[in-house]
Amino acid sequence: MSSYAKRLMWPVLVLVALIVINVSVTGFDFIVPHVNDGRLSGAFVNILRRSAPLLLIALGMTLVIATKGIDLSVGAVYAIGAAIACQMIIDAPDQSAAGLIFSAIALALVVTAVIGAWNGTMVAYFGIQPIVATLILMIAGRGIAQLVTGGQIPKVEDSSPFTQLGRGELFTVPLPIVIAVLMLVALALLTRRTALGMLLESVGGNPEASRLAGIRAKGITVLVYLVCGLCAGLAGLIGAANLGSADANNGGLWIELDAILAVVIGGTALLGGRFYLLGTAIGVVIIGTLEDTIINVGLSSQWQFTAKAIVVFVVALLQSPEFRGWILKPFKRRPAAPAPAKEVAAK
Amino acid sequence: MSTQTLTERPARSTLFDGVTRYIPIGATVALLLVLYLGGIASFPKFDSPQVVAKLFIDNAPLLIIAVGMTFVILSGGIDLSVGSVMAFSTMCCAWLTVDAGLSAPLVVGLVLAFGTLWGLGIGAVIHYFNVQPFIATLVGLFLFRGLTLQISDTDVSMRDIQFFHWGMEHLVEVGKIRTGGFWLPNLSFVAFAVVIVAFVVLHYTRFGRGVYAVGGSEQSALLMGLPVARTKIGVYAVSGFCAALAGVMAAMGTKSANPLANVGAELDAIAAVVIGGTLLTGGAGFVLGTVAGVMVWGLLNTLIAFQGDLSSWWARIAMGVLLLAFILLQRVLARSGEKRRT
Amino acid sequence: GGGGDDSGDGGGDGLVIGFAQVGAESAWRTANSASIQAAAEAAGHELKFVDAQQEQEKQIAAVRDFITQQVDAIVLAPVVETGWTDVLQEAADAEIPVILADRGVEAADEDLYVTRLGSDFAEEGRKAGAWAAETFADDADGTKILELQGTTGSAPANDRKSGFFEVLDAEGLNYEIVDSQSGNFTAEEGKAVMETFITTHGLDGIDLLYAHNDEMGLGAIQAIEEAGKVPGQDIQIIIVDGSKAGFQAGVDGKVNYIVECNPAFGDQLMDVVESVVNGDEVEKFTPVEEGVFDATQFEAELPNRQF
Amino acid sequence: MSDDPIVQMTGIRKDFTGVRALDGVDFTLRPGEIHAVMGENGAGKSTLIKVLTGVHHPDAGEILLDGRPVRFHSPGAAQAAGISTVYQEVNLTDNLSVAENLFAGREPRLGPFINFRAMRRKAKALLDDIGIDLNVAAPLSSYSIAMQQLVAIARAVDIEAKVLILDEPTSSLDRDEVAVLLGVMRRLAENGTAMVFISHFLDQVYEICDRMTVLRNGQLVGEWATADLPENALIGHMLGREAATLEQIERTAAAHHVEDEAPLVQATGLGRKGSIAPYDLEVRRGEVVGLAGLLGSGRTETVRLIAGADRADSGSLVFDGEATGFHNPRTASARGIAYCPENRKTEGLVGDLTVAENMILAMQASRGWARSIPVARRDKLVAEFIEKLDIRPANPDMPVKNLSGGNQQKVLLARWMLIEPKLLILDEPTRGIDVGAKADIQKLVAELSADGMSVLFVSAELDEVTRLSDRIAVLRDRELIAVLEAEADMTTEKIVDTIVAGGHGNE
Ligand SMILES: Nc1ncnc2c1ncn2[C@@H]1O[C@H](COP(=O)(O)OP(=O)(O)OP(=O)(O)O)[C@@H](O)[C@H]1O
Ligand SMILES: Nc1ncnc2c1ncn2[C@@H]1O[C@H](COP(=O)(O)OP(=O)(O)OP(=O)(O)O)[C@@H](O)[C@H]1O
Ligand SMILES: [Mg+2]
Ligand SMILES: [Mg+2]
Repeated sequence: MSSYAKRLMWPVLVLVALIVINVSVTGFDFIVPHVNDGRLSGAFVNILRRSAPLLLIALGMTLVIATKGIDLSVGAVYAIGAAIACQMIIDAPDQSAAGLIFSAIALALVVTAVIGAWNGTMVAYFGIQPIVATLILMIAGRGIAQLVTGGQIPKVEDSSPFTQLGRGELFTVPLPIVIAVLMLVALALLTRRTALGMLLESVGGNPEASRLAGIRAKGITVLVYLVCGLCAGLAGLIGAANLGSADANNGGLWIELDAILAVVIGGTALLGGRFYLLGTAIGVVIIGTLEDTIINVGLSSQWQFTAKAIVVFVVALLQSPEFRGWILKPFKRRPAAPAPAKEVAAK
Repeated sequence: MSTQTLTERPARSTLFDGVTRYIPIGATVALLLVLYLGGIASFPKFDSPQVVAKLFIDNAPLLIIAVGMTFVILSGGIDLSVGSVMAFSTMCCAWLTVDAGLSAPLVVGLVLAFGTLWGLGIGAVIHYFNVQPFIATLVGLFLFRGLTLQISDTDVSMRDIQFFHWGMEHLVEVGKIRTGGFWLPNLSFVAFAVVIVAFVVLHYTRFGRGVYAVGGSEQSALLMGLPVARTKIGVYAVSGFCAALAGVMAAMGTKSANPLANVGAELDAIAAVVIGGTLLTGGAGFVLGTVAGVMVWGLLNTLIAFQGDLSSWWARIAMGVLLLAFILLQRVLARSGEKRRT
Repeated sequence: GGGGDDSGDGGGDGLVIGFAQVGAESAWRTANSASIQAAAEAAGHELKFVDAQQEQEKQIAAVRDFITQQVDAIVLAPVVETGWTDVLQEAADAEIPVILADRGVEAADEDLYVTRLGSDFAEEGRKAGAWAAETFADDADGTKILELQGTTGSAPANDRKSGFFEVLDAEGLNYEIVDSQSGNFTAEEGKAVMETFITTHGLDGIDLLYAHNDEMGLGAIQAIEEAGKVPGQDIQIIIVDGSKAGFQAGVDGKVNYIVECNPAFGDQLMDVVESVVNGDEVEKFTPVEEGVFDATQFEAELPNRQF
Repeated sequence: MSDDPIVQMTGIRKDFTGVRALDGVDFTLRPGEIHAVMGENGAGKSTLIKVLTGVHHPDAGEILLDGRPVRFHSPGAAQAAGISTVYQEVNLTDNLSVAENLFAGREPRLGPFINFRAMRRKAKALLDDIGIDLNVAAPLSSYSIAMQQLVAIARAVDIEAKVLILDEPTSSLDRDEVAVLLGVMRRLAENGTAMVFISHFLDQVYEICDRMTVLRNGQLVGEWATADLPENALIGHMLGREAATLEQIERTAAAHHVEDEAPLVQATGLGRKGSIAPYDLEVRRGEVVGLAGLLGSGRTETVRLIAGADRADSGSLVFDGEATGFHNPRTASARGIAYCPENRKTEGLVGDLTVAENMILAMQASRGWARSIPVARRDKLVAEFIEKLDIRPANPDMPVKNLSGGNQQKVLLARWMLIEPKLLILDEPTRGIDVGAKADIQKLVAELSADGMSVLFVSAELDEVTRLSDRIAVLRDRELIAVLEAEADMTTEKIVDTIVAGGHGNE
């Protein structure tokens, strides 16, 4: 657990720093939420609400990465989920029928889960490199989404309860946040209360050894990609509900990069093995906050990328023991704390 | 001491073994041919030599960054910054010559130097600070896209700088396209040169073999006393240089700089490399495979252009399906030579 | 054009036309593609359609493919203005006429294409500016403006911005840009950016929101509503494009002014192409008919919207 | 040869997170001597080597090379300074060819370019020289771990260094290669090369070494001339207790397996093309069957078929009364077959997981992911086996990759003993295990079989096989050539004869 805490320390520090910056320019109501007409709002709550889809995707991505894999198709799957639901709803005469909403959501989730499973199968059973296997759907996926919407942007009536998925609230807490957090808890329990987490890390750490130990490596791999697809689909639904429309082309564009970024900021290595769901969550909030910070401190939109680069760089360096040691060398002269072990001595 | 000598034949018969290493690339090339012949069968004018020539005109920059990417991936790393570095280089070419009025050759020199230095820098960060390549280079992806947009958020023309006209001058011109001729500009040959140099370096120099060794097992390479640091930093320098060079080639290709150019080029490059049979985990692959990968990439696009009646979405789906078919076939062919034990 | 014969199933005198489209990045764009494909179909021409996914390289490649195929005419919707010289020259060498659709190319390349048919983004910006200038002419305390830009660096974003403020300055309107950020032409980011505007600047005192396209505008409208304000009244809103959804919002009183950017010029385009191939004289620039609509006209116009 | 030392290490301390691996250790190496570093698993031998050669950096102490203080920042630097090393785990890049591995970093060149022909020629010569004959152009990965170890040795020897360090080079070799190796070492010694030799085979140590330095728990016990330190005194120093328990596992086993009932394993014509010729083999309940053979004779291949690690393409397998063709290890372990592979690094352990996790991996796998083992139960089991196998440090939450080689091996054993299989397949289980632990493990195997568990036992150490087995299957050139009943008068010589004779005439 302490190692866990150590992992999370640096991302948390960066997050705090970002928040402080914002508070110092926009005052405390950046962070303190206030309730107006029965729903929490305020800058930070908005950030969390907007980050919900990214969080969902990043969580799925964390599991995939734990198996030494990667999923580039999440952005496209996001679009597909959104497209299916919205199209089905606007095609119906009464856009508010509960039955319709549920079947639309169900259909979207089933399809995206199937897509995820397909990715998993390509990786586990056909032995195709994850990046290629998922690249295929990254390319074709948006095509499929556009096919569903016929290239248009289906707009769901604001009156349709479907939009509640993105705009509604539960006990004043915006639904997207609730859903994302529930997913976080669910996955945490699923992986840590059962042995799934350990088996994942084992498969990611040494596939052959895992096979010889009798682990159902392939089954697990497929399962993980399936979950990732499902998360992406759910994210798409929330995004679409929030806007009341599905943009097949731009919905979740490049979100795969942000998701992977969040995962790594959260301390999970792309080489597979140990994974940290909570860290991922923090990574997501950092990214979300960052985008607001840029606007709040009044940088022009040209600055967005540059600022993002700087923050990512800082987090990456802070997380590196070697860097910290190098920076702190002048300060600690006492031969106390044993230096951390390095497998591949980097000197 | 014992007189008997121990023989152990390798797990797979020697002859076959020599071949297996070439199976992925062999499969790629074979399928590439199939793709091409298929095109000829189904479209008029597809047999025009220009169809092939074009692959090396439009994809020259992609080919160059893909070659750089091959070095990085072989060493077990990855470089996401190439797309942005490329765009940034192009923009610098325009900015420094058109606005700042420096002499073009000087600017090109500066840009190439910059690319290499960036590679060295980020390589050092990756190696000495153990930062994951994905993240370190992702920084480059954001940073240089940002800087490019800050230099100019509109496209800039370099048409008046004579120097940049060199790239598109037809070095080879055989007949007219109408009459089944074809042509190739200088920059295609720059790309070829890059490929050849890369091939020689990877296969016939210590640095090149070191790249494979580090990709095979960094820990072992280190314990074998190989210069791991130099190798790891070197590959990123190579990739950075290639990205900058590709940027210059792009500048010559269009004589204009566009701040939003090459978004996602890094993925195209990675795809090309991996389609070419290089393992993302490092240690196995060929730069010639990368060439094949790039050609596949270009050929698929050409096929779709010739088909021409596909809506945006069907075009994308078709691309995906073709790619899928390709990967699966390649896999099936390669499976036969799979290693039994690791 | 010599290539007429190998137009395969193009039908007797049907032409083979290559069309290098920008992409499918917006409803406007897909409507535009649809319109052109339909028109070609109707006119019995064979259209070679390529979606370049907003990348100039892909468009250039497509044009080269058209040249290799020796089509009768090439229609190009350039994603950026510069960098076309070589490929246009190649087309000229192959004696294939090039018609620009929608966006233009730099002046220096003028003699490399036959004609341009399309919208003038700067003009659209000016139209929007003109309305703003007169609407807020007598706004004493200065007009506070929020702007939602299109994709940073893209031609429409740049021109719609410059055109707009060009007029405001010309009219000497006393205004202040409270904030201006890119929403990448998408509802998603339009809404996100607006939310942040609201939390940072609040909405009180803000007079005008200028959105470079429908989708961003609609996204912003939601943000405004969720912040408990009334779009169209508490804050006036100008959007460019004029999709169904946009006009619907207008009818609901959430939008005050719509500058049309008309994607449905397929038939117009086919006429131009035919006359070009037949070697008739054509204007260098044929503007697409585009209107501007204010609150009084939304109701009436809504039914005529194709996208 | 008591001229001034080549290497002088004084007061070396090395801390790893949680462990003090070395604590004020002194070590002296003189020219032309062969110097053994002895100690239990986890005593700090490999760490001492790694500190000397710049893999790890000492937290205290100093290192003199030829009297000059040095501190290598990387193994490369150490190599350049004339220290050539074979590390404990095979550390080569198996994606490259044998020749490239032999010459990596020092390839023969023409101008700037590598001269592959010359390289292959030299490689061939080099291998002939130490008496092995491989296809030097083939990727290293296609050879057995033993061969890889020999290649590593050849590489180190060929780097003509003034100091040669060998960390458990013989752990997977059998007598002939060992003989070859020792011969090579003698030759080098005569040419004045100083050597450090680490091994858990006392006979080898006594055969070749001039002096030894003994470590225990990271501390220096002392340095002796081999002549002055009788074997059990040495063992006493290593274990810190008296060398009582060793050498006394008389095989009562042969008694207790029941003849009449059907055998647990009945393989008929089981084989796999290009890997192992079809063979018949039966294992009765409570019986220990040893597999003997030279390197690459196909012992591992043989057992992998039964374990379902590889797919047999001919023959049939009856296990526990049912005909079964195991398609994968999972079904096999579900039926009660445990396979402990020979290469712990690549096929055995998951380095990032903790000791505890690695131990329960197989058991957990058999339960499926949904039913995780109750924490209490798990802790109890883990603690029990850490204690039973004396794994050090006894910290279940340490990443297994940080354990010493021998301790890693024990963790792997624990994983499979934990699931109490009907058939336990051990491929080179005592590789890299110290004398004390080795005896413990052999006793354990004896006990297990006494309790009715059948064991398939592969080992390069013939006497180990002879001592433990009820019957011995002898392999040669990937063919099972004979199965010998281990009567009381069974000797390693008999086995060797069988191998040489090609098994014919026998049985
Ligand atoms: N990288 C590391 N991180 C943490 N602890 C380590 C690391 N490497 C070794 N250790 C610890 O240092 C101690 C000494 O290990 P070492 O490998 O030197 O033992 P050894 O004498 O070589 O044993 P063996 O005979 O089994 O090889 C062990 O307790 C081991 O757990
Ligand atoms: N079909 C084959 N052709 C040639 N060589 C083979 C073949 N199959 C296996 N080998 C080689 O011979 C070795 C025999 O396998 P294996 O290592 O199991 O023998 P072994 O007796 O177990 O050796 P070790 O003592 O290392 O365990 C394999 O490792 C491989 O390198
Ligand atoms: Mg050791
Ligand atoms: Mg073996």
